[in-house]
Amino acid sequence: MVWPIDLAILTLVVIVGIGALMVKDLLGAAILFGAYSFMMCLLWTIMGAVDVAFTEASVGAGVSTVFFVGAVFRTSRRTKD
Amino acid sequence: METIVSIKPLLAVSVSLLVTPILASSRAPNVREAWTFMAAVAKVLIVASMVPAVLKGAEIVYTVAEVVPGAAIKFRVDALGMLFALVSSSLWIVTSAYSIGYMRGLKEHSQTRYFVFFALALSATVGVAFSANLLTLYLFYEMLSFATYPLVTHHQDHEARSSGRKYLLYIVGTSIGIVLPAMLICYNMTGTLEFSMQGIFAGTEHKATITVLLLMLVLGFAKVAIMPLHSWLPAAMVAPTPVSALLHAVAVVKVGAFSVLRVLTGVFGVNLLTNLHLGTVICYIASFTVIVASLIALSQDGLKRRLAFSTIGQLSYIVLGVALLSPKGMIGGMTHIAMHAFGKITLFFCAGAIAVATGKKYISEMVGIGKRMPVTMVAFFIGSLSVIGLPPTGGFFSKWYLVLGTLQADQMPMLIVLLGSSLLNAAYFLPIVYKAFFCTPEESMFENTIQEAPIWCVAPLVVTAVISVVLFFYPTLFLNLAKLAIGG
Amino acid sequence: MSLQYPGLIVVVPLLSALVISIAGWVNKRWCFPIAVAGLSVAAYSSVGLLFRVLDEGVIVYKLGGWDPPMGIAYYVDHLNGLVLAVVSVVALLNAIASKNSIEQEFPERIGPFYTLYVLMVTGLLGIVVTGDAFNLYVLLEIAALTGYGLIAMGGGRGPLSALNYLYMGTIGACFYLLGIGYLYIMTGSLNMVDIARILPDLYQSKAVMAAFIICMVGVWLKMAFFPLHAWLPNAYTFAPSASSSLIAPLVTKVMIYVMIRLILTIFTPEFSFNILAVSKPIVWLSVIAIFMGAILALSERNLKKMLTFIIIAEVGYMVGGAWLGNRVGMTGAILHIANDALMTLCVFLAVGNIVYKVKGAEFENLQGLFRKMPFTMGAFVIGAMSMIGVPPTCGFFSKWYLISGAIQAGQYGFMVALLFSSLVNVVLFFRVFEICYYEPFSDHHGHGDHHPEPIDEAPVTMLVPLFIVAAILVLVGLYTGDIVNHIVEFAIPKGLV
Amino acid sequence: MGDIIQTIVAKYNFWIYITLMMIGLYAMIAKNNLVKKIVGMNIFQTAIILFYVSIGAKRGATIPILEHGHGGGHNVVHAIDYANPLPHVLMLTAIVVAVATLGVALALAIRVYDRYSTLEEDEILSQIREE
Amino acid sequence: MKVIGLIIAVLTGGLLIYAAGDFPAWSDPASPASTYLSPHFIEKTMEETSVPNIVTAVLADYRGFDTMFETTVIFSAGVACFLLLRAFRRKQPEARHYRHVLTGVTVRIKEGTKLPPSEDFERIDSLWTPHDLIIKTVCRLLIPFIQIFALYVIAHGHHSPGGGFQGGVILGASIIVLAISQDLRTAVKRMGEKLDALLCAVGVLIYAGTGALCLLLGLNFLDYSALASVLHVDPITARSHGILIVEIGVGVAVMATMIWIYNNVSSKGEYDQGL
Repeated sequence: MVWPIDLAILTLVVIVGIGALMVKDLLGAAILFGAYSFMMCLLWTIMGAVDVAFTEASVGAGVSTVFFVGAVFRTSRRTKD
Repeated sequence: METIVSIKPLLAVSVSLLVTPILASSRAPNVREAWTFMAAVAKVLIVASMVPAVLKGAEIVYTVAEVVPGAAIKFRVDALGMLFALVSSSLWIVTSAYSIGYMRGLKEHSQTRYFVFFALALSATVGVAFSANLLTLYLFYEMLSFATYPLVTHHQDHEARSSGRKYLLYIVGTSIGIVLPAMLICYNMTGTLEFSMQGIFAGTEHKATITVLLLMLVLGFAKVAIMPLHSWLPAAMVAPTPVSALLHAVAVVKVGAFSVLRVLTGVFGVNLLTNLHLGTVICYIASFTVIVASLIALSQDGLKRRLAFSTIGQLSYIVLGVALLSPKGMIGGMTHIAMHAFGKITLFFCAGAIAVATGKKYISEMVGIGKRMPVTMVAFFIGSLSVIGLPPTGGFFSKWYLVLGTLQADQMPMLIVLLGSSLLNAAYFLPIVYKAFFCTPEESMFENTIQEAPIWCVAPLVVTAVISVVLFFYPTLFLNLAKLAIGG
Repeated sequence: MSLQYPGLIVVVPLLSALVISIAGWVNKRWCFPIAVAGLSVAAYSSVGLLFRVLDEGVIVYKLGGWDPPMGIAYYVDHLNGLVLAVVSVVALLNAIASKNSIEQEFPERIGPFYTLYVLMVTGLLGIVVTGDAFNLYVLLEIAALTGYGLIAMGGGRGPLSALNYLYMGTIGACFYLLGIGYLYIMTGSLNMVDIARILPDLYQSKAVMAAFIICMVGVWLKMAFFPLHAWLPNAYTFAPSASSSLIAPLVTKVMIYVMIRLILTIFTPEFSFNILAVSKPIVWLSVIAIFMGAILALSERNLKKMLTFIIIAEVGYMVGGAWLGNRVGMTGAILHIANDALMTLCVFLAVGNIVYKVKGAEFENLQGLFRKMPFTMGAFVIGAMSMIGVPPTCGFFSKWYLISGAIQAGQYGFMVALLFSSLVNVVLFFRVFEICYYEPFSDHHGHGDHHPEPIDEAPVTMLVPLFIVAAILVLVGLYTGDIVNHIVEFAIPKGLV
Repeated sequence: MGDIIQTIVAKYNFWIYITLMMIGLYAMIAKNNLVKKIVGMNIFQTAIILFYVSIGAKRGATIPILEHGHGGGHNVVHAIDYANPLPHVLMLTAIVVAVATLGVALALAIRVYDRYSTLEEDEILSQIREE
Repeated sequence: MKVIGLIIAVLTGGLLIYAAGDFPAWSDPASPASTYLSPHFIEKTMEETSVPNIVTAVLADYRGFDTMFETTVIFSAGVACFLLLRAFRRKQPEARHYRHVLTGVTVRIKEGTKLPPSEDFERIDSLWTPHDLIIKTVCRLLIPFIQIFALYVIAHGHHSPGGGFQGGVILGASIIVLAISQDLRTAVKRMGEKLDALLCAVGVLIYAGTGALCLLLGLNFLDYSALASVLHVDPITARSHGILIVEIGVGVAVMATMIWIYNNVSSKGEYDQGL
């Protein structure tokens, strides 16, 4: 049975998500967001949604993060919240 | 009563509408004015061509579009509408002649715009006259309001702007704010808005609701300038005199009066009003206006302002007459539309002529002017007689019938009001004429050389004056139409 | 071919958008003709479709040949037949009218601009024509994304307002998606008709109620219904005139259509109005919306921004009319979708011409416009009359139905709000007219027509569509009776009385 | 007590997705930094995707790819053995829409930064007020 | 603002939690979602489309219309980014820098003056940092494999997880990796802007065109069985092939768009050396 892992990851997802919003550095936020997406991807694999997980791994954890990083490099890392 | 389906009403309305693009595009003044005349004549001819049928008691109907179930955009030519249409369309010819003289005389700017919107206003007026239901009437009423705005504010100075605002505030404010909801409530109560002799409320018995609706509709048509919704009229006198003449002696204000007539006779119906004793309410409102307006008129020195207040009073005659709900009274009220129109437009023309010739606007400056402009002042005299209601002018008949109406409805207070106000009318008109002619040379303000306004100005006022006199001898046309209008 | 109209309506614009984006790299001058061609095919087939619907009733088009609910299907009935025609015609006219202003404002971006423009029209048409709840979401996003791009073209504060619009729009779309998810988890279906078939057993379920509320909130966000309107004015004001005259008439109206579709088709009127007893508060909300829109509009000194606030008030009209819960009110709402789209297009095109000539819609730029651009102002006046609600322009008649509905439903507050906003519109527009009408004051005597200020009008390609729209306003007004009897009557289910 | 735990566990995914959605929504409204808002937006969207995927999950079911599919439709397939594919399909679409929105949002953010050289909303607003 | 946000979030959450009470328990095989439509997909897919990966089948065939617009969304996002960011009137820097690759000598060249035509010089920005050799090499080794894998994902989408989207993204990612590990100019040399833009459109065009082709062949839009007559196979296989075709289209479009967006975002549309 994989449900416990499932629950654990779910909780972890929430934590990472909050972290991505709390961290005072946009670059860090971007990286944490990547982690968040990857957690999600794991979660969906567990639930049997392999295609979605695959897409999320490539799009969410991959390209989105790169976009974030690129945008942050082009603007500024500074954030007040 | 037979009904003829014919496109004539639509033509009568749209002939001046169709000519507007030509007017707008024509750069040469002569072309423009020629077209204006053609349109005016065509309009009169079309209207006149329908007179015999109407006198035979027929009705000419034409439906443009069935926009809302039970309320189409529809024309119906009946006696009352014909009466009004005849007056307004025939006076358009005279006025356009006069405007040419006036506008050229004063070298007014942007005359093209002036003539275009004048034509529009005329279409709207005839449209109101021929409309078969409240929706159509509202349509043309609004059209008139917006078409006259550029005319009222023609001078485009600060005064024009402020009075233009006042004009819109009163006219459009009331029509959208009061008439529209009233109309919709009527529609939702009865499911129709068609005018008919017995009214649309046949059967319904909500006295309170009907009273409220009646007041909303009578006061809502603020163009009739019943107090307290009157003060736009004097303000609107900043307009060029021909505008004041046609619009504020004939078209606009008479449209208001006409709409109220329609509401009283067509929407509510004489029987209903008699049963619910609502006529008296209107009578008292109207008579109040009559007296107060005449009193204010006494105190005015500006000639046009005095005329304006006299107009306010005279309009309430019309309402009063119909609200008496007695046949004779109603005939009086309806004929007064015509009679007062001819009388009052003469007076305005005279005022304009004086302005053009001497530039004088205030009565106190007009002592002895009769020696300078005898023709004009004689016309003025006739016009004032007609407005006061003395023979030998058409005004006499309408007053006469009004008085008979009060007796028929045995409303003594109203009789007193009528007679009193007639005295007041005399009191604020005759002194002008007297001072104009009979004054000692030293107090005269003009040298005795006769110098009239240009012919374009004088001819029309002579014509209208003559018509007012003629109407004393041949009033039958209007009287018959009025008799037909009250169905007997 | 007429059997394929539903397909063509969406596919042809899509293909033409792709072709445009390719052509943009080869030769800019090809973009405009292709766009016009694609849009006119769409307009032609949607009008043809409307007539077919009038003859045959509901038309079902199975994409991929799969029977619904397995595959995605188009359901074209009288309601979206009407909206389709309006949307495609408006888009076409605006495309023709805005040619010059596009070339003036951003000459080197014509290719991508037209791509987005046509894509947006594709999205809107798809939203209207589709019968699949999720498909609607995807198209919603297309319309939204392209819209952000088009608005942000405006430069200045354009990007910022577009970004705010993006946040709000995304929340709205996601709420809609969430609501659909709730419906899906309860019914297991995504096809609107199918959901409607399954739902009646579940009307008591909390999840269905929540689904309805969430969808509504999402749609309201997208249509800028009063408390959620904050994004609209800036977005529409700072957009380039070519975009704003496409977005302002269509987006909010299409969202209104979606709302009505939700009320009437997915959830039956019986659920929306009887089981869920929220009509009264929503109507009151729309009353507030109308008042706020009118009052905020009064405080504006920029013509374009003033109009955006009027749009907010108009949204209030339609939401309120739809939620009056009676047939007349719904008729008014549906009628007003078409009328408002047309009259908004009219005024925005006029504003576009003004901006094209005098570079700005601030009130002080407008002095003496009646002399300078008489034709544009003439059309603008007609549009304004329609917005005020003066017969025989179409604006009056939809208002007529709305007010009648309010009276029948006993919602006099709504009636008062409508009249109030009409009066405020009079004030607003005549304030503009005054400014355009009174030149810098001069003594009026002594100079006749000798030396009038030179007429400096917008090019004819911008004027002709404007005139067409103005004429349509009056014609639609005169044919209101037929439109109601032959189209709107059938668009509303018999259940609603 | 026990049944409460039961319901909590039985719908754990739903609770979590609601939590995530609240977080995302809060961030979109309350955060001051434009990019942070965008992060919130993505969390919001993924939360909804999570919700859909949870709809699709089915106890004791495997991934929705038929075994020895090369054999064609000969061997009979039981729906109970496979997870519900429909939500997966929808969510593929949703993910792509999310990334598309992300791209446009970032582009807009960069444009905003070009103009105001800050990403903090309050600073931008104060600059606008000064104009 | 924070308070409002909190209130709204809590309200929404409250509503959702309240509603979630009615949900069928999580992963319950008897829930309507699992019992109404999905059985048909699971059981019929094989004989109706002969694609074992149900998700692919539903994605590209049953709900192929969604997917087409999904691709269109990506496409419009790419166009929007381009429209927003691309600097059209690019101010030419008064001086340009070149680096002699072999010696590492950097030359600064004034406006107008020419550089001797030679392969050894590469254009660099004023603030240029030398690439890390290890990263550069590793990526250069890695990229081909990434791309092969991407192609496999696209092609094998019928039988295994994956398909156009995933493959396309990975394909795009390989180029993006190149751009990161070296610099944007190198990547753009490999895959020019115009090519990007065209490929985006072409990818979607493949998809929509296939649909339109079906429409021209007399069946409804996107009804791949119409392709049977063209491909000379039975309608079922035609569907399977049709799915493959559109997946390729999706792959192309997604790849190109990802690169396009990255180029514009990472260089503010300047197309200089990027990150």
